[in-house]
Amino acid sequence: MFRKILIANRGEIAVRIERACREMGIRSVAVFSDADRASLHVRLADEAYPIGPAPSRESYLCIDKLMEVARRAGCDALHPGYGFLAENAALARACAEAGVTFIGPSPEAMEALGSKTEGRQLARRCDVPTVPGAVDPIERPEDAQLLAQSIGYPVLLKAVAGGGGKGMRLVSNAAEFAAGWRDASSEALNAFGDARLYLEKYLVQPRHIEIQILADAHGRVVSLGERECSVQRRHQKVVEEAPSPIMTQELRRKMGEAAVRLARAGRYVNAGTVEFLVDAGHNFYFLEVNTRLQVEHPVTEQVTGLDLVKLQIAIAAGHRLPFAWESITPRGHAMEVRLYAEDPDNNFFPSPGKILSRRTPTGPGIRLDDGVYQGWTVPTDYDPLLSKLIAWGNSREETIARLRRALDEFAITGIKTNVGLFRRILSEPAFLRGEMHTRWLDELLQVRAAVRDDDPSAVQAALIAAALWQLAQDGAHPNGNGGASPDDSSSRWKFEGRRELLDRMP
Amino acid sequence: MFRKILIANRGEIAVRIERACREMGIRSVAVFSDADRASLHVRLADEAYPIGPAPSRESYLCIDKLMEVARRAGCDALHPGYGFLAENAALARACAEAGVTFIGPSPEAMEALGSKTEGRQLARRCDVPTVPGAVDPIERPEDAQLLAQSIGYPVLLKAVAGGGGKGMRLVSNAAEFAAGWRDASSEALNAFGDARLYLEKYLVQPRHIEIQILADAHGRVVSLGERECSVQRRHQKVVEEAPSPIMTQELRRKMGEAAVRLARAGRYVNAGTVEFLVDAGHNFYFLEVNTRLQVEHPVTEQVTGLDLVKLQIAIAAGHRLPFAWESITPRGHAMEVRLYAEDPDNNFFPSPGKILSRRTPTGPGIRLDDGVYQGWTVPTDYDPLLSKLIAWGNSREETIARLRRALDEFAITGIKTNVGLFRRILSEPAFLRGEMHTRWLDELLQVRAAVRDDDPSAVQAALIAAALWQLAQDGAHPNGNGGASPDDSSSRWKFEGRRELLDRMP
Amino acid sequence: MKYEVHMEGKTRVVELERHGAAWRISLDGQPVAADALEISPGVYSILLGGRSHEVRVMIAPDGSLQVQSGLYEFAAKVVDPRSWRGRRHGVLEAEGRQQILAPMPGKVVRLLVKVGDKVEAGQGLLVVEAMKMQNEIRSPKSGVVERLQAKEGQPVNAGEVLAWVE
Amino acid sequence: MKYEVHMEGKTRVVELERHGAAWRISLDGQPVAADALEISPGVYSILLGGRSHEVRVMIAPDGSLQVQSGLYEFAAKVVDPRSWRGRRHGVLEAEGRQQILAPMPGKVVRLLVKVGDKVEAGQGLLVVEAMKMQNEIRSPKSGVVERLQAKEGQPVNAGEVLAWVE
Repeated sequence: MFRKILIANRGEIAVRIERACREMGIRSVAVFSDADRASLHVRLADEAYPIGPAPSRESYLCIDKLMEVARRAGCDALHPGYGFLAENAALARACAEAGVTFIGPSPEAMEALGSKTEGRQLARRCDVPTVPGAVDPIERPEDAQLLAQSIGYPVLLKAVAGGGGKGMRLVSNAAEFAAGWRDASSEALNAFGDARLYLEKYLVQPRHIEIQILADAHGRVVSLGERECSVQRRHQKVVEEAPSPIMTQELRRKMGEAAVRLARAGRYVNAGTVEFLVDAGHNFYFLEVNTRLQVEHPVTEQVTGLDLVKLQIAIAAGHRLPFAWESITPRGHAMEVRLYAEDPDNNFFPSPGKILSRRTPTGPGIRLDDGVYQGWTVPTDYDPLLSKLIAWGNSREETIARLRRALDEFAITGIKTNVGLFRRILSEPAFLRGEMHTRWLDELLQVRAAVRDDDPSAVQAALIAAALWQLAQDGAHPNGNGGASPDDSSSRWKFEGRRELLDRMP
Repeated sequence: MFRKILIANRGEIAVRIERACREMGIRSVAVFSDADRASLHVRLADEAYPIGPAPSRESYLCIDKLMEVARRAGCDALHPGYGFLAENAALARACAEAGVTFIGPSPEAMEALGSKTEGRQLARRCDVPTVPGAVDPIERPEDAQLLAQSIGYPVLLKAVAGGGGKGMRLVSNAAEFAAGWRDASSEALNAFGDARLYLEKYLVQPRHIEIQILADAHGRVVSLGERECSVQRRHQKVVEEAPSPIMTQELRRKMGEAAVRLARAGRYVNAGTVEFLVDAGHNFYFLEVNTRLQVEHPVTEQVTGLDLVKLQIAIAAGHRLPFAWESITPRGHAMEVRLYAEDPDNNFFPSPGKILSRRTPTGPGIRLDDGVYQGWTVPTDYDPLLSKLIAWGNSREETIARLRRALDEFAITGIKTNVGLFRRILSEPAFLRGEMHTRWLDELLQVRAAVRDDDPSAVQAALIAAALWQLAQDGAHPNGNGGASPDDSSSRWKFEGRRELLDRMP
Repeated sequence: MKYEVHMEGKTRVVELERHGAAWRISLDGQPVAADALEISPGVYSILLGGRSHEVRVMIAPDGSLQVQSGLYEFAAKVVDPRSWRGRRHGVLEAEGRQQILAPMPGKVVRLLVKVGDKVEAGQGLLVVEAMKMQNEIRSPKSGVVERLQAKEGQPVNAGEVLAWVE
Repeated sequence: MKYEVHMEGKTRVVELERHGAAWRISLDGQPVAADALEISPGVYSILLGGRSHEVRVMIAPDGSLQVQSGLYEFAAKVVDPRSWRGRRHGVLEAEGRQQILAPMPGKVVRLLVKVGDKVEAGQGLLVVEAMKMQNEIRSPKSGVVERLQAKEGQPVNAGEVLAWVE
């Protein structure tokens, strides 16, 4: 087993990997940019090294700096997390050259499956159905527009190097094409350093359902079942769950077999995800392979009981997947929401800043994969994902009830978060019936949220708190309330203040 | 289903019950003493009402005050939690009179099974083996001492009304008898308002293993399997786990059947626990029935996937237990540690006070049933249980690794906790082999902990932090370090300070 | 102590008066059964006739108060009617002419209009990039772009004025 | 700034010197590669040659510092050798005569000895009840009970002197 793992990432996923390392008795080595010195992943690591200025192109995306830290700290393996360089074959190659085990697939498998165009070619060769569209990156926007015309609008423009909804644009008609192409390619360049795009047909109300696979270095490839990720805003997943509300044994078997077939064809090793679109007739179309851990991996962990990060590490160390795992049966239901520093009431603008106060939910059925803490300043330089909140229950209904309970307990000041969005989604009748598709949330957000019932008690409490807050700002003592002498007039207020003083005394 | 439940308790268990209520769409009503106005269970409840001064005999133990709140707030049910009045038949009777459903067994079942002496009589009648000793409370210490002589030392003195190790004393020989009797009865009087004691033979190196049962009002009684609670300090459980490391299918079946037999004989309804001692030959002896929810119930929840509090509420509302639950099979392994405000380095003295800073663990396999928060002052008036930390894993080994990881992440200042004790227990070879008995921990604590390996780096960090802390206390700027001008000499220190100021600006 | 609190389009008078071991609180002259406790700076536990509320108060970038009361969120302004301090709370009362403020720190990457352009309510004025996302800033009203403070490539702070629409 | 830190029976000199954007820190005159950051009051993140340490500092009831460094816990005293402030840290240096302090707030429920009694190290002196538990306070040394400050039924605060053993 490895002795020391370099974690080439930041935020909640770096913390997640550090925890797996600690549980396995492996030392974890964090890296941090100047904006991340105080970040949770630095505090919880065994070792931590600076790798440059805040912009990720000068720090987290610098392969040479990462390899220098690996060498200096004596790491024998590297985990890339997701995002940043997780699907970059050059990093995997640099690791191989430096004698550091890359925890993920080989660079060849990454290229054969991870590239959206090559992945689709491979899928066609091994009888996995695909969505109509281009297979290769398209150089000239004019050619792309011609193709769009021939397969028919709407079409989806996608970054060849992309993921997570970045560098992706839906184009509904020819008039929108030029602007969509410009925005998508500039976003792709910024996010991945690669402006190339391809396009495909946009299906009507499809579901996004993906299959988690695990493959060891000894030829065993297993499916751990599906995740339903249809609730998306601008192609970015915001709620994920397992099992899918529409899943049948038959469909799960067929999708699992297709995913395993594709992984075998690409000589894939380690954890990966095969993404599909599924239409109302239970037809599924291959979308792409994510050759890495997914943001939403906890959903699979909660229903299978497996620890995917530990399994990734074990596979990279050459361990065999035990035969029994092929027959894993999911138990209960799990659902994840991604807590972002963004303002749902203001067009989901990012909301970086200092977290002034925070209360996080705990208790039965609740898991928090946390990346932040009270007092920490969310930097402007990175993705605004703060933490992931995951609920488990015996049924989908119990899981949703627990998640709503946890969201009710969650409170934060100093920054805005999208918690209110989840409260809304989790009370939508269509969502409760499991009737979602990839455009469902974007359509929902066109409709103003129903005006909440007026709660006069909550309004009164708010008024009183605002006045008390102002009183505290004005400082010192309320004046002009004649009557009681200082001795017998000790308000609970002042009483508390005094008790605090006493508490602080040695 | 109920509309509003009064929670006649405080601390983590009140919070636990509030969460179940919220997930079921039932309003929760908290009560609080003067010492608990700022407690977490008040903040998280839907409603909260004061019930008097800090001493529990003037607040949480006042049946009339509880019934007054139930009436005033319009509660249709009452959950007693554990401790306080949870096993007090008078509260169950008062509820019945007021038309409020008591979430627990009937007063008659409570008396038939809950009283240690009557429980043992019933056990003998239905062929459940018991430990040799007195069946009735013993009025005069002289009689008790004669009985002790006849069954042979060591003997255990126990409070008739007791639980949780309070009012309990081990007496090793005749010379210790008088002091043990005095301490046990005075503690019993203080804790339960009832000084009466009984005694029983103390088995050599027995294990404490208990069976969780659920019984509905329609005659179905099921066993949810065992919990191993042998790690105890002064008869107080400190680590609990499921399954038991020594359990076999055969023993689990036999103990489960005995527990169900006893519950049926006592016409028991709702959740209850039958405690046994188990010797090296897998013989088991009935100890007592806890006619309530146990502190350690989360361990069973984690391996069965069931929510015991919700099931308690459903049973009290007259729902039937589905037949399928009789065949529940535990999955994986769960372990709980009880975090107390006490100082293990100083004879486990309670350590109330203000929680100045706190970091709690999160992430995969970790559940925290929390009862406190940073900034809260742990009062001196109640049991020092702060929170319960529960880990789940695929195997006992993974569960222990996760629990150790979580304990490593846990940090608190302002009060002392017993976290260090758990770190020690979880690294003891005998514990790792699963070889515990009820006196194992007390014996371990006779031996000084092995001197830790010196970690020069941690020592250096401590020295630096102490100096930085002093510098901050001395206030202002370091002086006498000539050279750099104010402008280019901004230390990271000052830089952080300035950033904070900026963050606070609108 | 008496305060005027402007919230949700209404103005209410909150009176806080010490009385023995607690506050005596009234709203618009009506006493309310409230027990208020500061949990930590800006976090209040308020029991109102038994109902347990947790309220969080903080200053928004525009100087108003943001008040979270349970699942509700309000914008509020507080004025002490006996003092002149209230004056500083008057900034929001601009009417026809609208300031366009940067909602978060970031960089202006594209201007979509120029001074003198007619714009519709909801029309994009400029694009700010922050946290790897490009975010279009839209006009809150129909009108004419009076001034454009922002330039392409310029970093901006939260609350900074980007433009005026008249 | 130079401090003497007494910890674990040793005295070390810690020197903190601003240097550009960071601290230059030396221990006993030897520079160390340390990057220190205050996370919140009393909580420090310290990177020492790459090792990531989290250290929490607080004042113990006896006036000394309690320092948690990862899983380790130390008692420390800090003295600024250039000032007289160090003097106030001298309280712990009593030798033969031992003060018996209340380790937590509670109530004295029983005295087990009286003034003039001979006691063994580890012998119970009195019983304090706190948080529903009766806790025996034991003598740290063999000797004679010189004074008994505590009375039965008396509430005591943490750090309060209960007795002296000479």
